Amino acid sequence: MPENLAPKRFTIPIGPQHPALKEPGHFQFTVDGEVVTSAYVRLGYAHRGIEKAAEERTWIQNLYLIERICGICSHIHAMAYCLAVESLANVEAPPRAQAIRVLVAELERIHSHFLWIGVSAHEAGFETLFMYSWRDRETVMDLLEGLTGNRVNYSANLLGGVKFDLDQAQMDSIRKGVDFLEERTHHYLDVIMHDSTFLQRTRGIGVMTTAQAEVMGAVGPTARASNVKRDLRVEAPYSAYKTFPVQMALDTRGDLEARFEVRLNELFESFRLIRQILDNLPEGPLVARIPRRIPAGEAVVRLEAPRGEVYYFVKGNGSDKPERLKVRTPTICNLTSVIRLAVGHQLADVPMILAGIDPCFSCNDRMVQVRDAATDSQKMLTWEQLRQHGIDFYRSKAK
Amino acid sequence: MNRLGTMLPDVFRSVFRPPATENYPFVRPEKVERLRGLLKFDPTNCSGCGLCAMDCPAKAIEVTMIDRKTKKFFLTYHTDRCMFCGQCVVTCNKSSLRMSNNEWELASLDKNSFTIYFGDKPDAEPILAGKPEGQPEPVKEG
Amino acid sequence: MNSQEILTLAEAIVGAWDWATEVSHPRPNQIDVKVTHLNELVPIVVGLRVKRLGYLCAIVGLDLGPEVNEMEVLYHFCPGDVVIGLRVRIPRQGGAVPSLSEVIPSAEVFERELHEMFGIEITGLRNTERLYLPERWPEGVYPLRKDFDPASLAAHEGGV
Amino acid sequence: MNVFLGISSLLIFPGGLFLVVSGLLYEWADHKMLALLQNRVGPRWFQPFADTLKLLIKEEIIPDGVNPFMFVGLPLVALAGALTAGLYVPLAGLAPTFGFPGDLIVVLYLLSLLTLGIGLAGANSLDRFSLIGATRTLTQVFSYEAPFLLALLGPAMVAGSWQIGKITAYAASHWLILTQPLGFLVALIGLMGKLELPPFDAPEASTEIVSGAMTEYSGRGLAIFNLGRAVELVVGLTLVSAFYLGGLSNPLWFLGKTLVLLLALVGIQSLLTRLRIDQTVGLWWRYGVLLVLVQWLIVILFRGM
Repeated sequence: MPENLAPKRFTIPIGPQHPALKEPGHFQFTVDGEVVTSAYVRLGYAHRGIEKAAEERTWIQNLYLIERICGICSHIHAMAYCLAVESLANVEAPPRAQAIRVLVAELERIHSHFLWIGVSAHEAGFETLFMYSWRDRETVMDLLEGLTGNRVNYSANLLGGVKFDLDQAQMDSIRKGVDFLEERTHHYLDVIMHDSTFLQRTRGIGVMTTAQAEVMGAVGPTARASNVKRDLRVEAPYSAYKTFPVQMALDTRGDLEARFEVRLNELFESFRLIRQILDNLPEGPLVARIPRRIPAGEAVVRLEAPRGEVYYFVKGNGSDKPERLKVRTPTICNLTSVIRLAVGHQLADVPMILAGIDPCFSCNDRMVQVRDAATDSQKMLTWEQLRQHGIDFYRSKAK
Repeated sequence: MNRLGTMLPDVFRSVFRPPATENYPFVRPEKVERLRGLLKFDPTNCSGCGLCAMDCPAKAIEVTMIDRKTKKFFLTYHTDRCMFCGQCVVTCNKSSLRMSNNEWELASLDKNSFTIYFGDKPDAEPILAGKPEGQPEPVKEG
Repeated sequence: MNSQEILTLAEAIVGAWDWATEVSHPRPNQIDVKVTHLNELVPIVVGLRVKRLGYLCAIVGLDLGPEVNEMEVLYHFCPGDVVIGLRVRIPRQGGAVPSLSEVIPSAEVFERELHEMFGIEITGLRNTERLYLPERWPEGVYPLRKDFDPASLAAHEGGV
Repeated sequence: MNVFLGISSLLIFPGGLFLVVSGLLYEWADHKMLALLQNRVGPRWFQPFADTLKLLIKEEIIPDGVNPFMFVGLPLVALAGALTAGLYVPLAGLAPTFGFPGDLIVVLYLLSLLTLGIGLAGANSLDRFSLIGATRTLTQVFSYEAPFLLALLGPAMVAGSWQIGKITAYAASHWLILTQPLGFLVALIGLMGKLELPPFDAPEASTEIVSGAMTEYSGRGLAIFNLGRAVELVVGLTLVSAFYLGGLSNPLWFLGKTLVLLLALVGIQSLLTRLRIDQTVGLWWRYGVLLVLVQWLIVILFRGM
């Protein structure tokens, strides 16, 4: 082996493309044997320039752009944006619309957590749990499809309300689906709490103490597993959570097992809440009228997404386009905290630790450059120009 | 009590159960009523206001006015740009637009099939013929 | 602590710097503190931090445009359901804000993002490596500034 | 022995072609049964053949920094080892093609040749995933090899011979799974370790180190390694079922017993989480060896009486 090529200490690159990552992100772990001695993260591979793009689109068009920040928690992003715009315009969505928004948000939480169980089981090498949890996730996907017409990117939100109403048949199918999922969740809770081989991979791994979680600014289930009482549905109830309160699921251990248990225990609250909303769905209209030009002002909205707190800052300038939109997603908070936990662990535990926070890189990576035909302003490149540019670029490279 | 093989009941049951996987290309699943498929246009009430085109986040709809007075216009719908959000259906206050729940297999090898013209096609043809690329200039409304 | 107590406490903390701040209440659960003396930003944050109000939610950069020729940096602290916003104004060219990463470790990523998106210098930030933008992104081009022109990147050697 | 018969038994049946085809079919059976247990559809029967064919016609890329001779040669050595081992076991319920006293030990080491080949192939590469995979593969060899060997020596002791043919003949009249259950358990799990099936797939854990030692292999080399694994699956199943499940007296018995054994392997695969490499080593030396030694003690005591 040539001297200069022989690595002294291994640096394992994980990503941007790696079987452990379902989305692009880049991590470097220096390992000594099997033990990780340092960790490094680089993001931005899924940057789409959404914050900048939002400044070029109208308030209504932005709703669908925002929804595509994340494929899994699309509803909560759109909901946060709607709440921010509504608070700028001083409009409140009717109670029925708010209840339906929360209903979809909770269904989305179920879908996201089930997805996460599968992904973590896959990282741990427990393929059967992966397959079964994803099979059962289809139930909630079907419910969402029946309700909104799409399995992901439901676009249930409108500025000032929601698009879809619930009828009796749908309520019944949701009740039935939720009953089935609750039974399955009990089963999965049993599996993750009692399966000896799975526990070997989760118990005592990636421990984050309460103080660490607070200092690093962890959010969502990751924080709650370390006994940090941070759940906006409880702390700062928004929308229909004011009328339908929830309980916070907490754990004190702060390891991977605790993160599993917190997420699954949270689901029981979701099931209860969905039934409660279905039983007490307020009557009334679905949409409140909202002007096309939103008054100037600033609004901050914080919601509890499945992965933790999403933060939206919207600044309007009185026109039909926002002046500035800032999104902060839970993954960036959790990632920086958890990446430090990897040090000192076995390499084999790293995928599990990463998966333990339920990372979502596309949520993280939003901003950067827009090349867009949507606005026909002279500054922007049209698709045609962009295509031509691409052709020229590769032609010049080939020479 | 920690034990081995907690998934055993599931594993055992599925021996006697058909696979959960959908047999899609062979069996086409029944889709829900609200599924957002291909956009459908009903010209009877349409006034050609162009709000749908204005609100469309993907610029998939273009309204081309031929004659403003006689309300002659046609709609160009680019299925390849459409992201099936359904905003146009909500925006249209004449209920001229709806989304099919049956036509959702839209992949095609032919690019031209992604552009659909609605409305007064015969009147539109001279205009379209004038444009060599077949891409009509959208007339800005409002 | 309920939100009223948090608000009172926060105002009391910020009140100690009354010569360097202007406090307003845009919404019932929100206070907006305009910090006029940049050097006092970190001490105020330390003050919030020791009273456990220092959960930093986000750092927002706002480009007020070439006409005003100023930028704003907004620090949002969100204990409970209260939003405490610290607002700092800096010139568009050569503006700098002190780093909070010594006080709040999680601020580092937000500050790196602020730096690469707006070109605001963060004094005292140890790691100024790029977090989001590609390696080949040209120096001195900040995408979230109002006068950023995407077309300028097309001319950039080899694309981005 | 007739020369023609010798060559045909080497190349077509029961060695060579038959081994390869049945190996791929058993691989399919493994995948299909696992899919069944996971409520999925699973691949169709020709999937392993199609995979192999595709890999064989693909370009083989020899990466920088490897010894090209070793890179090309190691898969061949590994496959040859597995195929040779097949000649000494009672394939398809027939008596072994070749045999000599002590061939059991030879077969075991021929089977290890595959694992060693994979380990060396990983170490030959500069790729970091390959190196870690190689380390893990070789670590794992040292953990399961001894208990597996000891477990298979249990039947040899009661049969009073170290020749596979003789042990099989003895086992045909004695269901050793009943008299040596501990040995059977260790042999079964050891076989899973040998084949790097879950939960012992840490050496090629895709979510950690992509494909382990074989990360840099593509095309022909990868196909040959995969074939070697498939052959080893058949040989291993044959060996364990011949020793413990009452011998293999005819092809039907062979099919039935190996498939039942495969089903057991699949069931274990589907129920367990992948073990970390330190956990694997711990498991084998803490429990595996102990169980086998207890089994030996029992065997020796009863024989002594």
